Amino acid sequence: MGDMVKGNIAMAEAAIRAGMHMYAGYPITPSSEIMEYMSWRAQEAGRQYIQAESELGAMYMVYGAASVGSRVLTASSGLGISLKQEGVSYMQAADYPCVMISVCRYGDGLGSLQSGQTDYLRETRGGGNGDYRNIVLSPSSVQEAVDLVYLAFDLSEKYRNIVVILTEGALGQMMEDCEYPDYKEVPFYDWAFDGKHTNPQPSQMTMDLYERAQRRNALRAEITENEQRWEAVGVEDAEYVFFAYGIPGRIALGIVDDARKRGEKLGVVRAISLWPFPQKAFDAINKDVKGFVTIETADDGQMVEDVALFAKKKGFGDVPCYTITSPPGVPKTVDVLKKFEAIKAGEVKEVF
Amino acid sequence: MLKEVVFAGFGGQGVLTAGLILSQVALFSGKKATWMPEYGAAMRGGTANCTVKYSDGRIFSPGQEAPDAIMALNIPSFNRFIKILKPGGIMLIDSDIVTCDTNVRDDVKVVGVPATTIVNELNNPRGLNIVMLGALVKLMGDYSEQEAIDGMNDMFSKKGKNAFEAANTEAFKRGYASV
Amino acid sequence: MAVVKKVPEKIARQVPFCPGCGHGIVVRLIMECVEELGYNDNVIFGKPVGCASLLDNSLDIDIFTGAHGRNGASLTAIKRLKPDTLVISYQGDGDAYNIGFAETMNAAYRNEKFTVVTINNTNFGMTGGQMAWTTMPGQKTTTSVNGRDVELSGLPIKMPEMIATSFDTAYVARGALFTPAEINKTKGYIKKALQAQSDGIGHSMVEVLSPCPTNWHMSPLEAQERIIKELVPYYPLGELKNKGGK
Amino acid sequence: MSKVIVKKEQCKQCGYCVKHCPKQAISFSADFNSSGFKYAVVDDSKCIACGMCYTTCPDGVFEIRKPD
Repeated sequence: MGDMVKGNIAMAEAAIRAGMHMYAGYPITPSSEIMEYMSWRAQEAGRQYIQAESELGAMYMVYGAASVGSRVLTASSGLGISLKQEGVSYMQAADYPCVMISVCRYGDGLGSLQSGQTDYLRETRGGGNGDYRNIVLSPSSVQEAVDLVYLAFDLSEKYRNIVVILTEGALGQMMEDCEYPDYKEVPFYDWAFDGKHTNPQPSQMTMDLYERAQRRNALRAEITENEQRWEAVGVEDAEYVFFAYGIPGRIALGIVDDARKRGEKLGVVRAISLWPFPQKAFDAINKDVKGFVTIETADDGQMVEDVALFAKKKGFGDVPCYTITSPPGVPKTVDVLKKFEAIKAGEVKEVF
Repeated sequence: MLKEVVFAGFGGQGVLTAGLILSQVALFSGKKATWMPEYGAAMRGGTANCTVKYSDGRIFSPGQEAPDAIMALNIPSFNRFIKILKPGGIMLIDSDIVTCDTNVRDDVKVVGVPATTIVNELNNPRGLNIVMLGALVKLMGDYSEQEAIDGMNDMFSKKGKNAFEAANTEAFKRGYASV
Repeated sequence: MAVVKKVPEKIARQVPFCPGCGHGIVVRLIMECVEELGYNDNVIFGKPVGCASLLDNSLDIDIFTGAHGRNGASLTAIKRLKPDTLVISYQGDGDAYNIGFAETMNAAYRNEKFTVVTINNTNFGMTGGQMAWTTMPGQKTTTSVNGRDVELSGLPIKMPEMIATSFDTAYVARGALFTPAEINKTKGYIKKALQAQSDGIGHSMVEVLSPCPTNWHMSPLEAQERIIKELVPYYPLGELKNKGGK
Repeated sequence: MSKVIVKKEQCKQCGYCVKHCPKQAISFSADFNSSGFKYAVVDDSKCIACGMCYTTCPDGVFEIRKPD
């Protein structure tokens, strides 16, 4: 039996277990526990920890740390992640790996202190200048958060690509039982700077950018093929299929679980990878499905755009896509159901 | 069977800890549990609260929906949460503190425990939340007294706080016996 | 015939700068010191955004591609993870003092144990000679076409003085490149700065007043004269701080 | 053998060496190198191999040797 652990603490400990060499960050609600925990835990475990002057500084510390081949983590929230984007783009340009935990707070600008899913598009579209994608993984439980953080370092290294753990304030703050994986000892990666000029790294100023683009496209295709992750229930005969991730993903699973006990044919795809979007999940969906419905803790719905895009790609182009959005915090099942009833009654216009 | 309990009171009364103990007792008894605090701007309004769910099976929503029971340690908490208590649910209050008119819904059960008086008798003012938890566990009927005490002591022991084991056990028992 | 002076082997190909640019001299001085201190195979260079970002093809050492101004942060991490490696941040004044003010100052504030060498040529060189915080009063640049008005944009910045007097760092100096003697003194400062790092004493910084004939619209020799007449009186040369060796 | 080796292709004609040579031993060539610069030429008869040209040169043009 595991013990009750806060999501933020669990993710920090998972990073230690995964062999993280360095953490750099700047505190911000609702992600601060990650940094507070690291401030003593990293030292105890013999790792580096730096409280940076800003989110920007923290990300450039991560950039430097990755250049010498270390496993490196940063975490922030909302506008803090926005500040990091310049460095994220630099790291992608250099093909450097890192793991970045984004504990989403609701809203733009300063946002609120409350939980939300309003940063979906930023994380899944790259976030900074240039043509790149971060691998984005989103847990629904504390245990899954631990497992995904642990996995993220390996994926990041394998593809030399940033992995974002996109979670919500609510998951960072909630407690649930979880078991930690074993400690891994990972040496510094051997492709990195060692001071001996063993691995000359091409300068962006002089490299063949077209060649690089082709290489990156091939990598993107490989990630898209290999790294789609999701949990699906009841989609084979569903009249409506929910798409959701994070806490709303759990809520959608609960709604479907309940509905199917009553004999109502609902299905759910709980996305775990947000980029690559789990488009393969469509392959199992009932061809006569009447509608797709995203459940999102956001103003306007963001994931619904991906659902519509991939529905079209997968031959569901005529199926209407709806979104059920909810205010900051954790959506109440009863409110989601009320909105879903309105969708079924034809009172709500589809988004796409 | 999924159960939902809200713990609410002033910051410092130990309501978040009481919720955590209950969730840890659930794990100790082989169930699943979630603990969700209300945090951010709302928590600066005077009340702290958390929602605990436990179940034999998978817990879907960890959020506040319709609690089966509420522990309210101040009047603002009582007034706020009595509205969302499930019909037939239990509102457990410290009757020394929640002195307002509690007869506001006839479809729920309001139980008062003079917890402040009890902890003064025990000379253990910080044990208020545990006295209340003892009463709550008995009213919920999902865990035996000993099971809950063992789960609680296990949690504090893992945190290296065994020093308070005897006092905690005593407070829990007094609460358990009070209802 | 014995070779007595030869460009360090790590400068494997010619530097790509304008005629008379000080970058070539300073890079050579740094690499001479690296060689003399025995760090040829244990050195990481952080390049900036600016003219010096063109250095990659010339030096056969590990060169970290710094983002505009952020070397203070990135090299903090590199040095902490590789404490035995000589870590050198090579930056222009625009990079280190304007856009990188926060990162440069914060690295010094934390007394990060790497060395910063800044090239102060009183303008943004690579982008075509715009006004920098180091631009002298009255100096014409492409963003101060009537001459820098200090009423509007403040007085030229003295970052080494700020660092030397504000923070508990190991070594701060300012050199210049207008005569062989001054060039040799500048090399001495750089060597002491690197030695301070090697000894683990703390953060070290050397600013070098360097000619930018192209953007100053002068001949290289006129540019050297300008440093003597106009810059040195405002930017005094010499050691600003030396905590000494172990 | 001359005391100073001049890599004429690297010279950018900045003139620092000409100015700072204590023996006025350096002048510019009449012709151009492939980059279009008149390059430094050392008069071996005046040169004392002091290395001032090496010190002031931004482009690594000079290598100084001394008789064994």
